[in-house]
Amino acid sequence: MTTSLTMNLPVFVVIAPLFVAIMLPTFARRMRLVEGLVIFVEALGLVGAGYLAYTVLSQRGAPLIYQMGGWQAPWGIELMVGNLGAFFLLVISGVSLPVALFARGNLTEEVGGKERITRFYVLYLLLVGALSGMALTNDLFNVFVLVEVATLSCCGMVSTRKHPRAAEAAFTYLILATLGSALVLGGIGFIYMITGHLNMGFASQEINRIWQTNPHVVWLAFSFMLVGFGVKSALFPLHVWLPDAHSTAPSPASAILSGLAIKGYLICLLKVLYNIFGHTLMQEFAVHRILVLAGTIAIIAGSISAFAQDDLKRRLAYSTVAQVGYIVLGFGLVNTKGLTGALFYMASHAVIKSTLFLAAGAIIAVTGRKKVSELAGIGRKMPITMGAFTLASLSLIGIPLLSGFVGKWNLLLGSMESGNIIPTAVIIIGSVLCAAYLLPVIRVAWFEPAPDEDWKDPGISQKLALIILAAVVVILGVIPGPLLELAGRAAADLLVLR
Amino acid sequence: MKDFILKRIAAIILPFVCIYGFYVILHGHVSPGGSFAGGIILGLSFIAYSTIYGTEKGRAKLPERVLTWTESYGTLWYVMMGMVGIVRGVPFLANKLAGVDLGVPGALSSGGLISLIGLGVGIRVASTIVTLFFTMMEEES
Amino acid sequence: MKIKNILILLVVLLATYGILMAVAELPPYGMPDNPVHNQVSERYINEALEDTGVLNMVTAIVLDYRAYDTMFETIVLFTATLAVVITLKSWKKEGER
Amino acid sequence: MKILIDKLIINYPYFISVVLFMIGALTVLTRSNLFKKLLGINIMESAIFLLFVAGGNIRGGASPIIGKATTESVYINPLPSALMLTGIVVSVSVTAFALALIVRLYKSYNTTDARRIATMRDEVTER
Repeated sequence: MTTSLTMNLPVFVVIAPLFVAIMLPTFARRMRLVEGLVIFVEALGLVGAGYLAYTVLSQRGAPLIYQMGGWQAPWGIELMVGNLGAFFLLVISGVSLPVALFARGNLTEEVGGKERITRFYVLYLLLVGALSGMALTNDLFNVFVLVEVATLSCCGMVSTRKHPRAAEAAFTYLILATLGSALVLGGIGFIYMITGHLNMGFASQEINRIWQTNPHVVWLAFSFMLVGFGVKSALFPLHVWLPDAHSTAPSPASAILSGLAIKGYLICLLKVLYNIFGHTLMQEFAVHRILVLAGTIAIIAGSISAFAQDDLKRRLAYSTVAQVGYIVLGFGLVNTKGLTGALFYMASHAVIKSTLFLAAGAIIAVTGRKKVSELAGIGRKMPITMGAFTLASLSLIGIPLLSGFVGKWNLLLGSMESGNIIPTAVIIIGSVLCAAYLLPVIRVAWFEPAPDEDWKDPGISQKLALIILAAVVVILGVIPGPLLELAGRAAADLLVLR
Repeated sequence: MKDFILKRIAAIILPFVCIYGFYVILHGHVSPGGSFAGGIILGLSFIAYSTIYGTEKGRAKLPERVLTWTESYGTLWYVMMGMVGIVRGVPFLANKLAGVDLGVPGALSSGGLISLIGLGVGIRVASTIVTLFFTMMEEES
Repeated sequence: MKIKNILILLVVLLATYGILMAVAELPPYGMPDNPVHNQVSERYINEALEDTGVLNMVTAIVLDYRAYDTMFETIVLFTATLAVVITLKSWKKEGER
Repeated sequence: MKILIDKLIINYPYFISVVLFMIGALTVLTRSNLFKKLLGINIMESAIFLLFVAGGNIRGGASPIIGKATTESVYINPLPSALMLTGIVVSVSVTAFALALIVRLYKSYNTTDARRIATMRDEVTER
């Protein structure tokens, strides 16, 4: 029994959230049960992901391969629990559990009645399941299907708000994301037509063997994949849907969208770039330069746009655009340090941005004020919420001993190693800009006189969620050890010559 | 709609459309077609019924509760069929490896779990199409 | 607005030219020795009957070799239904309340 | 240029699918009517399906059901067809959801034009 459980753990991690999600609509009215089940399955996912990460860390070398239905690699679908998969699974379950905790009993205002809340939770669990699938899958077409599940559930969550702008934002998001997935599907089609394989390992071998006979097709597949996943993960010129979608969604949804969904697409991009084309082909086609350039522009432009926003949630949404720039820049550095930095930055940004969005959501729910300039003195009235917000912002800026610093430091080392001065400078300038748009919020909240109103911290489970997330931010900064080790090994795996 | 001829002809044709949908679902593994095509045909027969006789009558045939249950349990059926493999000690969604009898090729009962999964998916697709239709129609009125 | 549309048209035409260059380079259409007809498809064609016991190879792939994809496909449908319902239906009830 | 055209004539299904894809992309990007945007998306996805299915075809091949092939014909590759079955269902789901959103937007703004909606955005409040 135990061996069967551990043997099939990769599948269980993916289908447990889906299983609960499928079951939930049949007992929509019993709210306690629904919320309990959601948190229970998230906790189970965390345990499973922790166990998988422990297994991967303790047995160096070969990744765990799970063959769906017992069919061998080129014929069937493979799940691969490598360092990358275990790392991302840990991030997913680590962030989605506190967010679910925050959502508990807190959605009536933003989502509506019991049935609507249940449906919201179903979409949430479907998103988590699809993201876990993305972390583990080793098959190209499976990536497309999972991306589609994630896109639909994201759009569904955005459209749950009553305001008509939510529907508008969801429509723009849906159209652009579908455009992106059409491009991704096209890219998969081109790869399939010249290699004849959908499995990433086999396709990679084949494409590295034959790319010289049709270089244009490889180049086209590269650009389709880059633009497709770029739209989905809001890489700078393609980010137009993000600010609306992320600022109008209910706050737990904003947290999960900004924190995890975008990272899922980035992980898919990473897998396609490094596991299929490989870094030699990337350098041959100068894709790494494009990535560095796109990341640089995204950091500068995203930060400046964030600075111009007065709406708190919109400011955070634009900040996500800038942070995606850091991660993509790390992908383009093509060395171990840079990739480690990008991966760790991904994890820390997932935690930080969820904290920021949840805190912003709590503040808006209590005070009803959305503008940064109206938040005077909120820190004294809501110390825990604002404390978590402050810690997370400091971490995003890159203060030492907080999680953001570790990622940025590795990115800096990587960019110095690559010998290019521009990314190094941009990472530092980005930190300054980040301070410029986040520190005013903190200053207004703590150092200006508080208005005479009865504002309090939110309920117990919301406080707990914020405290957990803030604690994770600090812990990752002080002892990054195991997670950094996992990220480093994942980066080394990605750079292995094929 | 109040058209007499339309109603009479629909009453004659629709049962056959419904049965044809089931036929396509069940013969997906021996002939062209399959659970998705069959499921759409099956769903369309109900949609045609509700357009011709009115949404209320269609709703009376398929209440919301039934649709929710078929949707949830139709998808769950798939996962359960996958679990057969795990129970038998082989990977998820295994069919031949799980020791299921594959039957005589070409017979209706061949293919082991494939025909069972196909049936579940077909009914699930039909209920999805009908739910989408009802949701949009009720918003309209 | 007009200028923007013309710009988009130009970009799209340029992209079309690039894509056509690549498409011309693809293996010739309909030839039996193209890379897609490799050991993967050979196994599906020759051994599907023995492996799965069904005559329709497409069904064999959809529901057996790549059944995991199809599971997510049904889940996509499930997601879409839920998203439609959460967008349209209960929202009306909320509005009336 | 001549070689390009010759190769495109050999690969005519791919050529058609690229043209369709670009028509779809142009529709999505330039039209402001929400329905037309949705139609553009559908055209794009159909173009990709065509590309896939054409990629698996063999001239004179038989459809991949055992018993269909004669002695001189071979079976075509069943994998792209199977994949596109999944792709079509995904496209149907996206279309359904987009239609639902259009219905809701029409209820709120009384128009399906994206530009008009953008101008009315600040006037409409929660309903």
